[in-house]
Amino acid sequence: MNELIRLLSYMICLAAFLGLNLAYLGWVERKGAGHIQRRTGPKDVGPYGLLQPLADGLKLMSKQLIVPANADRPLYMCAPILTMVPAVLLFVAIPFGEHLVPREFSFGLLMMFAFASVGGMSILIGGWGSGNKYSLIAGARAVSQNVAYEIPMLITAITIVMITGSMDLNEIVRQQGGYIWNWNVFRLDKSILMPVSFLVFFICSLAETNRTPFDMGECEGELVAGYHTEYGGMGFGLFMMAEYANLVIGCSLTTVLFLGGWQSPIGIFPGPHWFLLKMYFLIWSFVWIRWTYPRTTFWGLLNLSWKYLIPFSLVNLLLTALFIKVF
Amino acid sequence: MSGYFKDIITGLKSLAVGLQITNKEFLTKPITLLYPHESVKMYPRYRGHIELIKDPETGMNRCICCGMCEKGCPSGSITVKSEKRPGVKGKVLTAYILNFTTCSLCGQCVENCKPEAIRFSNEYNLASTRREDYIFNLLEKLHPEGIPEPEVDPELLKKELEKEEAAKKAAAAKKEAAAKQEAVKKEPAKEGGESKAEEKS
Amino acid sequence: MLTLSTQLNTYLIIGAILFGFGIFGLVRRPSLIGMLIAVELVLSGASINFMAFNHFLAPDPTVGQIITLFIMAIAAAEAAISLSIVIAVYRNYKSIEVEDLVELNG
Amino acid sequence: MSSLAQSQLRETFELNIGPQHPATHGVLRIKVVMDGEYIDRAEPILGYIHRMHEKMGENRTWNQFWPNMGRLDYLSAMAYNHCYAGLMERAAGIEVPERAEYIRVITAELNRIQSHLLGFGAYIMDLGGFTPLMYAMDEREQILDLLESVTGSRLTYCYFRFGGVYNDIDDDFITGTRAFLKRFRPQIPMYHKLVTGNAILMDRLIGVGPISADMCRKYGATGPVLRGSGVNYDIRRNEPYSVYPELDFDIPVYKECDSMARYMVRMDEMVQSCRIIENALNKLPEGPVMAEKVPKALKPPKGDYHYAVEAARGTFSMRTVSDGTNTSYRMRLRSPTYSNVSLFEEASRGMLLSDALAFLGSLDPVIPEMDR
Amino acid sequence: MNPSLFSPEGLAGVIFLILICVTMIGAIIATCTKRLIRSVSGLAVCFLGVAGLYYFLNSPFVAMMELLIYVGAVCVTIAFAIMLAEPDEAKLARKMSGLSGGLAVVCGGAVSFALGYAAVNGHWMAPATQVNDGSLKMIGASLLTKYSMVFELISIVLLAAIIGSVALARAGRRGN
Amino acid sequence: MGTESLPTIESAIPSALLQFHQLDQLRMLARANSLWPLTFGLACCAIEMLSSGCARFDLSRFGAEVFRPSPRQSDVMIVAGTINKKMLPAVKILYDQMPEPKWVIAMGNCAISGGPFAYPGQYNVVEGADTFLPVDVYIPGCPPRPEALIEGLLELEEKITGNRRWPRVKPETMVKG
Amino acid sequence: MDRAKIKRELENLAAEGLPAEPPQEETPVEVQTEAEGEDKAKPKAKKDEDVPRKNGLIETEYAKRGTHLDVQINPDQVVKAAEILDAEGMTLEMVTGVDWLKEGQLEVIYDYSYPGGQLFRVVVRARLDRNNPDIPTVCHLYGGANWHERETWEMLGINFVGHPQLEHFLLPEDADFYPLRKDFKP
Repeated sequence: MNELIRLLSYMICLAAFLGLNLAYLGWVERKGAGHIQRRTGPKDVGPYGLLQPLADGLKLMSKQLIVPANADRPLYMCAPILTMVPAVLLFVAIPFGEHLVPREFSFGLLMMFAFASVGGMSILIGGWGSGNKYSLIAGARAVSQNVAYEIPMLITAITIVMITGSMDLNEIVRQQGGYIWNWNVFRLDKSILMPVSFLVFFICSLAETNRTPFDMGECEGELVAGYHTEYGGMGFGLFMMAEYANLVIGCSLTTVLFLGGWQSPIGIFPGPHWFLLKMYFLIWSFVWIRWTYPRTTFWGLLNLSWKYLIPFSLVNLLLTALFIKVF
Repeated sequence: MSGYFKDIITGLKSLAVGLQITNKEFLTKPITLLYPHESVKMYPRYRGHIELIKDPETGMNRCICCGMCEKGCPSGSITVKSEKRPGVKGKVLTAYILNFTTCSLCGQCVENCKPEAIRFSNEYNLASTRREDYIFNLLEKLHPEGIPEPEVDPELLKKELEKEEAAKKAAAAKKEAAAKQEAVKKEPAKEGGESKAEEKS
Repeated sequence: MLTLSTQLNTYLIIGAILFGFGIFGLVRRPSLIGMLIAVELVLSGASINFMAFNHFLAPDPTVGQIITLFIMAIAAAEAAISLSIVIAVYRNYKSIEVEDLVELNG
Repeated sequence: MSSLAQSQLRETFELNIGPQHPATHGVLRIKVVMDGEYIDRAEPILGYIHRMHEKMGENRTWNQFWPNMGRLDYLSAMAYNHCYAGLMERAAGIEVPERAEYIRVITAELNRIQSHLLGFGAYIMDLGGFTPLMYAMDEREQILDLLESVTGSRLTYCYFRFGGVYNDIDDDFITGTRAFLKRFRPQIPMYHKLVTGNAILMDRLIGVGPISADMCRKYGATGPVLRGSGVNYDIRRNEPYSVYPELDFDIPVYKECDSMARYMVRMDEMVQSCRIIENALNKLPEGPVMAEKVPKALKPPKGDYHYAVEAARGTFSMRTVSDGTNTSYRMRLRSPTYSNVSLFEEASRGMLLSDALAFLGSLDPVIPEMDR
Repeated sequence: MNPSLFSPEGLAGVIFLILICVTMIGAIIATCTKRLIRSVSGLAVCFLGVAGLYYFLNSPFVAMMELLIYVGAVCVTIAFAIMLAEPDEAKLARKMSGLSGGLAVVCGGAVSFALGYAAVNGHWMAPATQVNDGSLKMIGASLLTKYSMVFELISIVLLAAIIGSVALARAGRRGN
Repeated sequence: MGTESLPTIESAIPSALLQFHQLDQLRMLARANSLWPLTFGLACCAIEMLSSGCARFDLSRFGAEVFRPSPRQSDVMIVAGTINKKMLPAVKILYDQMPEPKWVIAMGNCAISGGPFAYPGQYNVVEGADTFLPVDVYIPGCPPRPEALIEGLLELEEKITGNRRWPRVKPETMVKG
Repeated sequence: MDRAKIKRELENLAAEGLPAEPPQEETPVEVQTEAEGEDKAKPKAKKDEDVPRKNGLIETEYAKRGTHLDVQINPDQVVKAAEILDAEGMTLEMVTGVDWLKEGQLEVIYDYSYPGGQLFRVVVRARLDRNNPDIPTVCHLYGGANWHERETWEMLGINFVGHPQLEHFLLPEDADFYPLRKDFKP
């Protein structure tokens, strides 16, 4: 029974954390974009525009729901929810602190990838269900991009698994304890390519979350608004929230795998604050990148994956194996 | 192979440079002008919709109702209504209607205005929920508290009255002359003659 | 009812039903892709059986899992191959209906 | 294989881009027949903003046609003003005072910078980067402030008149322009650092949308499109009008023929425009800004007249047929984008959709000017 | 015998029931809908349920792999196939005659009944002696020792599949 | 519709319990502060619309910078430019595709009345967006300054919520000195 | 680009297109140099009567009229003229038309210019019967002519024979009027 109460309280906390994140990451993005672009961003709705997400949320909820005439109704209705579910589910496995993890899974890492791929399927369904050519193309693009970048991402993750010998996220973090050079990014003793490997993983998570410069799924220039072109109101809101949820998860995963999770860089005071600090720094860098670069093309994206990321991650895998065997 | 790595390095470097620039901009202060709270002053030449100029001496408009603005306007946005008042020199402007919704702010009217009676206003932030709000009567806009009556020049009035008298006499004489010919001519012709006389006065 | 998860028969029956659905779809579906979907159902029905026996009866608890993984690999390979077949067939015949493919014979 | 296999091999589908689509800079519609991700045929469909400018030329007096010149290519309205002024001055034989010509050149070149800035920003926005647009628009606002202080409008200028300009420039404008040039010059290297050198952008632009010089000739393409194909043709130099022959500037020409070349031509033209403005400001003579004895109701002699200027997007020329009255008998406007975009259909064949849109952006179309 | 509904075991039982429902509903959608894209969605749902069943069988690794491979790869692949080929759904629906439907019901019913009968009436051997601890270690060890042949076979099959599918797709393109 | 005969929910429940009015106001306030415009530029005014989204004027301060390219996700359609007869059906479709509640702002003289292009005997210009759309706010000018567009948005907010939160600006002219 | 050659060839072309009747007082070739620009009024005075201009070549002064050569030829010769100019590397800037209602004619105007270093502009005109406005297309030579011709067809109703796609372009698809014709009333 205690276990149940613990789980329940975790769920409530997670929901609050998640809700705040999903709402205010949008605000961070708009505000950040504003300041990067020499303007102020949301400002007049509440102090510093802090009530902006609430206004947006309320408005989206009170919008009329239109199902386009040539949409596949059940699929159209299901897709936003299906996108949201795995994204939210994955929060269960993320270790925010040593003891602050809802459920320790011995296959946490694998679970991340498994549920992420479910999210891809729902984007496809949404794109198809809209009954719009743009959505269909964008959905197909988004998913094939996800599939393409899963390869280097998985390989890089496997490197980490080889180093730590575990798929348990908390265990992976635990092994990076001590000082900053124990973090996996700087584990040059395991493979000299580790920083590069971090970069590869970072780029992959950019692509997996469909962020600029890899936002093939919703590239405005070509495909109007991508796979959610036909979604209005809360359907669209859910897609946006799922995007931010995926963003948080991607950054958390990068933090856990490479930046030592809740471990502190100076060896003392490990705790969730470190985790959040690192995660939000990564999220900020996502925002920063989004408002700096133009978008690649679909072929540029596949090129990058096949020409650079996959070779690098493979070489890194081999090197790591070699290092572990030799030393 | 070296080209491969060179590509990567130059590419990453270019990306880093971009990040640097945006970071610098992020840290500088935004240039946004917080419009409803603060605002810029318009340049003297700013072209808002046109308005009549209040003559500082007389407190009236300077329009002589020549209709040049009306004629010159490419899209026919201006309607000048005027009438002749007894004892006032020239015509008196009764309404200067500008349909701002068709105006293109080209300045033909201002340019064509000989007495410099109109100019561009500085109204730059018009917005309303009604379309009719933009059919301005510039005269009313000039005198929001009520259109003042033009001053009556007593001498001119006297002269005009005399003239009118003379005209009436002439008309009466004509009438008599016409009455003589009544046998020949018919009624409508007379009426037409009368209306012509009225128009002339 | 709540202890169903601890009984072998539950799993076996689920597997059987899935298998049955697979066969049903296989017969009923007129198109290649529909048949492919049915085949996936058949395979997963079989996998469930393997896993169930593995859990409840097998002396070596890994054998069933390995066979299931093997089936998964087969299924993935099968899906990839059939995707390319479908594309190739569709390119050439503008149809993926089984009846229209009789021309493959000659 | 049976004979069935040979027929209907290609699988195409139709995509309708526009008339409201972010990539088409307005209301251009492109009917695209796609073969997978490749374009089989991309046919631009115009007319969604056709505003009867040519018909209006026949209905309005010469003077009343002025506002239309600001609304054709609203981004380089000054050049269009210039063309109309030049045309009617040629037709009616009006001599323009030199100061007025200098003012025309200064404002037109400021306008050109403004247009290229927006073109640059909007182009990068097409390619997915929003921030450069904001920076470019910031600089553009400075220019708009300057021009607004002289002309009174921000965009659709109606500043030139037959025989001169509407009103003189003042010292504030001159100092303001100098200050702007000083501020703007270092911005261009910054754009190059932020945008041009960016690996992603180079990947998207280099080698995309090649147009040969001969193709430009066949389609009558002009402006940065032609100069990006290695042809050194600029009306300001080849067919000198106004006081351009007295000013010191270069014509940027790139031989690569791709989108990057066209983009670079625009960027370099901004630098050259800065040079022209500085030069013109230095040479600015004193004197009147309106010719004397310009009749209010212009009645040019019978005949047809032609005048061409270099607008921001290429050669803008007007041909008018006068029958000696105070309205035009026929007013023909030759807009540069019309010809530039007409080669899109042929050039985009076999391109990827994303490349084609990058290519379309590099033509820098302004739709109302195409549709007229 | 029966655990209370609110004990962890009871909740687990409820979840198990839900999973069975999910699997069955998924299977029904997968086989009975007319539009193929819906049946793929159904297939994905069905696999979600099956993955849950695997989890109950104390093999989370296989469950995760089920999600990763079946939902993330196989279903997506099939969906792509549907998108590329776009079968004429209305035509398909018309073609499904009552005869083949009946035949299908008979076939499917017979097979599942036979299997189910065998399952219920089968005299299965004694319970397993060795307990599955659900860790990856055992699988990994046996995959690389006892069943290394299987491991090799998987890799060969996958390699063959990659080469084969590329070749097939290429061959189709050459037709142009 | 027979609503008079049936007791409404409001009347059935004590009004102190359910403050529908206030809820409604909150909803309206949210809507007014999150007006997402449709990316829909037609002509000259579109450039001013773009300008007003940019650094100097910055629509994002009012939460209105989220220019959505898809009508399904936008709340307000800013008709910025001339509508002609060929474009008319497209504008109609776009408007119909927007989910309720939706608003229309006619920006610029062309959108209000056809502007300088509407002369007697013209053949191609639709004389005003309000001939076929329910226009909520008119912003005159050719083109209007970005401030006017902001003013228009504030006007729309006032229309939605019923009161104005922002000060009104009186135009001033720069005095040269 | 050879100016003299172009002039010669166009002259020949215009002369070919002249009707067989004996030449009238005004010679088909009028050469005006800059010095003679003053008395341009004289030949124009003749044209003031509503007599359609005869085929022929006029060398106009650029500073006054904006073109160098102004040649009027028969409608069936425009392709030949385009060939001549194409061979010399000229570009077709625009195609347009004028409706001469009083004379019952439609005029098609081709504006050519030289995109190289030298300044050279040529106008080729052809007059058509208003009731039967057919003229061959030059699309196959100049791709850019496609849109210009299509627009001219749409606006003035000039039928370009052989044009690949004479459909509505700027106007709505159901438009059944030619707005730039002088007798157009909406």
